[in-house]
Amino acid sequence: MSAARVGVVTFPGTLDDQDAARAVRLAGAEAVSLWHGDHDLKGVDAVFLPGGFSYGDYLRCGAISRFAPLMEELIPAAKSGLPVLGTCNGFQILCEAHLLPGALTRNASLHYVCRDQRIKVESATTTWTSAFEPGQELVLPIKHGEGRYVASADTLEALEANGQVVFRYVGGNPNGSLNDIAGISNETGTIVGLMPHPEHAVEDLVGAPSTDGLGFFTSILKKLVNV
Amino acid sequence: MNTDSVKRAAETPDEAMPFAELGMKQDEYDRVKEILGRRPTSSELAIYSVMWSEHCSYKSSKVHLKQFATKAPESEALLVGMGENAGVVDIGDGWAATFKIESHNHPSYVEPHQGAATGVGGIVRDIMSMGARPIAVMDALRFGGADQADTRRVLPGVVEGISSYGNCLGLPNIGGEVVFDPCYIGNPLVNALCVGLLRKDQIKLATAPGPGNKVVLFGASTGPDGIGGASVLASATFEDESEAKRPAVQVGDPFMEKLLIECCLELYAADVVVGIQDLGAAGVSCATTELAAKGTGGMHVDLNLVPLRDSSLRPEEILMSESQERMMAVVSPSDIPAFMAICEKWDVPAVVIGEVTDTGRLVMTWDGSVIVDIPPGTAADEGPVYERPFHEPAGQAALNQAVDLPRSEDLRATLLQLLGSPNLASKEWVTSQYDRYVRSNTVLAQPADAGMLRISEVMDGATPTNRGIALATDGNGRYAKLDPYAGAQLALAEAYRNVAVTGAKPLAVTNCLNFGSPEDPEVMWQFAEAVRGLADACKTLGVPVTGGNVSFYNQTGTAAIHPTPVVGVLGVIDDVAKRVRSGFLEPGLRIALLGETREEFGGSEWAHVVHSHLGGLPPEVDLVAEQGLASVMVEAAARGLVAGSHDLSDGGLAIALAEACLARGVGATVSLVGDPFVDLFSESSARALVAVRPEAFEEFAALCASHEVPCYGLGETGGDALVVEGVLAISVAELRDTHTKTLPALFG
Amino acid sequence: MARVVVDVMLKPEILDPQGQAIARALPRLGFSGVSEVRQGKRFEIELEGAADEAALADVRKMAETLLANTVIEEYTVRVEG
Amino acid sequence: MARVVVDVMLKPEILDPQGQAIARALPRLGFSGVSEVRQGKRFEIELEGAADEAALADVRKMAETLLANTVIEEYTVRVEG
Ligand SMILES: Nc1ncnc2c1ncn2[C@@H]1O[C@H](COP(=O)(O)OP(=O)(O)O)[C@@H](O)[C@H]1O
Ligand SMILES: [Mg+2]
Repeated sequence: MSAARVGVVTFPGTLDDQDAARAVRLAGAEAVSLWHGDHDLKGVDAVFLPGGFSYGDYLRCGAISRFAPLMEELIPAAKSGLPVLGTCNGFQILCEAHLLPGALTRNASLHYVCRDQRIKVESATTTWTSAFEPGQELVLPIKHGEGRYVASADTLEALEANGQVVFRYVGGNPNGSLNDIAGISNETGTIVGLMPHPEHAVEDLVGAPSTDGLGFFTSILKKLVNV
Repeated sequence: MNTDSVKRAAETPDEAMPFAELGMKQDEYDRVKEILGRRPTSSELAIYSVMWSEHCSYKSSKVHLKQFATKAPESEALLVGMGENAGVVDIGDGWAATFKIESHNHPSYVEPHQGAATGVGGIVRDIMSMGARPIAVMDALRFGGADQADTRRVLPGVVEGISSYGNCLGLPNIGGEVVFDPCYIGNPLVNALCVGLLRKDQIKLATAPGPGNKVVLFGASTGPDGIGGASVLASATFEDESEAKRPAVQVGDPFMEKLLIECCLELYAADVVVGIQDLGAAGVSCATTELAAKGTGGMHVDLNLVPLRDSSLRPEEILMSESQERMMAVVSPSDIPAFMAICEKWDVPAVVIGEVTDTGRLVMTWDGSVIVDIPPGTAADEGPVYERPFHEPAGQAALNQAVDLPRSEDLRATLLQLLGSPNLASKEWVTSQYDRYVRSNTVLAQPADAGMLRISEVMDGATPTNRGIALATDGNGRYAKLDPYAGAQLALAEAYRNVAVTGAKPLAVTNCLNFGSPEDPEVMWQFAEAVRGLADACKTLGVPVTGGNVSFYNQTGTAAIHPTPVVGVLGVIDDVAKRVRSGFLEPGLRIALLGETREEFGGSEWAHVVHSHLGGLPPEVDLVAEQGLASVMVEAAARGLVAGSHDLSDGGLAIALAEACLARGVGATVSLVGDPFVDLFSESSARALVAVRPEAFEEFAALCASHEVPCYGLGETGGDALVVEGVLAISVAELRDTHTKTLPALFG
Repeated sequence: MARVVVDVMLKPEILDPQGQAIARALPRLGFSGVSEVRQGKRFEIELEGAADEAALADVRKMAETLLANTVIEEYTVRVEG
Repeated sequence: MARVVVDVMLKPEILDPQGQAIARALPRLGFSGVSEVRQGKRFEIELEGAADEAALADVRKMAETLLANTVIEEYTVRVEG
């Protein structure tokens, strides 16, 4: 059986693409580079939208990227079930593209914050979190200036009711997110966005003092193999 | 509008030129006339005035900086030495590292955010221009007193500027310094360091060889940034509709810089670059004269081809503009299509503005007439050289008188007072605004003694290696004020020690020399002494200076800052998995103090915090001891003998112990043999703390003995308090509270 | 050549920490009498042609799809005279 | 109760990377005919009292010292009707 192929998207200003590709490889999958300017998903089995400052995060984080040619392919594919994980800027792009509800706004502290953050797994039923236990705590780095999740009261209620809140911050909310939300999914759990960075927590030697990020990749691999 | 051409200059030999307004002296102007055999055109004057400025020509410092070369130790590692955009050292396995530190002090005072941001941008482009991928940044910062009003304006802006620019480039910030002292109130220091990685055989140089090769300007378009001076030229001589006042502030576009980084790396990989130079201070003037001077010697440029952000710019202004995020490359004509295609892929505008010639002249045209025709070397390399007079400051002897300062009996309170003081308090308020994880190669970062990066995964297709590099910057203005010769050496010793305690072997040095006015003989003495001290110490320690930067005129009126040489040391570790982390990582380890403690309080943090006093002499410099200590640490790391370390510096053993406990919240119990006050707070150099597994202690002690490094068992890690038997006990929680609350309380 | 201005503000129900931080700082700086501050964005758009209905419709679409995120923001478009 | 609006824009000679990035993106998104975009800030200030001369003078001072960085930005103050 050939390895699962996970696409890693690079926009102008994407920063964590190399890290994402490495994490994908460490988990045993093949990382496939996807270029923002191509209308080509290269037949990948899943897509990772990594962090960074695509288009300098000018205007609003993710606002310009979501119009990229690649997104014209990705948006319909994701809507019909292609698994997509967006971290940090990737999460922002998913919200701007309306693949996930709500929006990410300036941190309440008004400062960029880089720290090792505890989060709780609220949903282990999504495509990207099945390797975790519900209620499990993870330590992942966060590094962002605009990570405060906001949505209308109705949307929030629906997210909570449908179990679409996938991660919540514990031990202190770093950005003022509503309901301490660190990550959410779409209704079917195939699209997940979160502010923390699993790709920076996959090796002992570098990055955060944990390897909790590996679970995201083992989750998607398990899913792809079972399909 | 009338343009001052070479033809016109020849016809109007007596026309007065505003050289004085551009900061040029009469004799310098006379030399320009002598070189050209006529008066310069306004564009030529623009070029000479910026190229011969202190900033670009090093005219006051050159005679002293020579010592870095003449006294340089033998080093096989040195691939490119001083004189290029940045030095390059061989780090083994076919890899090379390039690194340099540079100041952006004055702009950061005027507009803290943009000043600091463009400081990072500038140093990153220097590293790129060597052919390297930038892989990390560091920032050494000095501000006025922490409670002074202007510090509250400057510091948050500077940190935000570094944060927004560096984070957006995807470069981890792996270390730096934040120091407060009222002497910096009108003159904050923002020194930015960048390190890059490249294959040893892929070094790029700033040179324009090969007649017929094209000169390409790429990156951002040129606007009226930082050309306050040039408007004098554009308006003074030639009638004209006096231009709007030009901004002195340059605004950075980190997104464009990120695109430039990726674009340059792809250009290098495609091998379509013959020579390359970044545009920093003096912009197009500097890039063209330097490239031409180091190449075949001639270049022809059509200034009308420079893409402008503001179409009203005059040629003089284009020549002096300091618009950011621009590079200049020399490209063979047959490679131009490939070059342009790569630029287009990355959305980086690129334009051919000229070509290399063999005339030995740099010729520029504007609207068809020749406005510049000079031998480029005269602007780039043959600037004025001053032997500025210097003498010891009048009050130096009195300053060096030791004063007996009263010592409190309550050492617990003294420790907490120091630990919570702005210079020793946790810098997390600053460092948490910097991305230290991006690219996932950060092995050590703040608050480690040195930053460390693995290199094998930096670039695709990299040769597998376990190697890593470590970097630290240090400087102590108080020490240097008391004795600039020793102060510079202590800065080097500390950075060297910080690198060594992580297990990396110190290899090479960069430095940023921040001083007052060179026209003040007392400041010039401080400068001369500092350079002499640093060069001597580099020779003894066997680490060459590979590059650096001088920043003069850091003064307000006649009050200069403390002389502040900031020294960066780069080290190499053969196996990053064997790096030694900072502090006490687990209970049950034996704690040892390496090195000798003397009664040394001149310039100490204790005297500063408790008595606001500066006097006496700084700690003794013992480079042989530093070398022994480094050898022990490097070998111990390679043999896996130590389970944690921490160097001793500001605040002495007391602060080192407290910080070691705070690393992981593991307490310690130690006992002292000498006078507790001296043992705890003296700042003797060449010392470090180590934590050793009990079973390895004997072997470690033997290693110390073999290098003649004193090793004193102090006690053991464990518990939830720092206990100095018979002297003090402080819970880790209280230490943490004291350590972490100071900066947030000051800056919000 | 005409200039169109697009103002983008957070919807009233969305927390505006920047505006709040300013409002909190004001009394400390000696300014009283301000009950609320909200911070938004202002875009100045220079058109190559005239600001006729077609151009304005274009700008409105630009505001709707790009300049504002209508999940959290609202916008106004006007010609600057 | 009155609302005063403070518009803060970068001075014309200062580089506006955000505005440029937006302008560069527009053609790709199918918008043509825009020659330049500049992005600035808009502050809506709710006063407790009327927007009389004294209050406006206060707001101007606020703009000068806090809302705008006059090294690189300029501002205008107006009462919104
Ligand atoms: N303090 C110093 N120590 C060693 N080299 C220095 C020092 N200051 C400047 N240099 C060297 O002088 C050269 C010119 O410096 P600089 O003008 O800063 O470089 P650039 O042209 O890249 O801006 C560089 O090679 C730099 O490394
Ligand atoms: Mg340079």
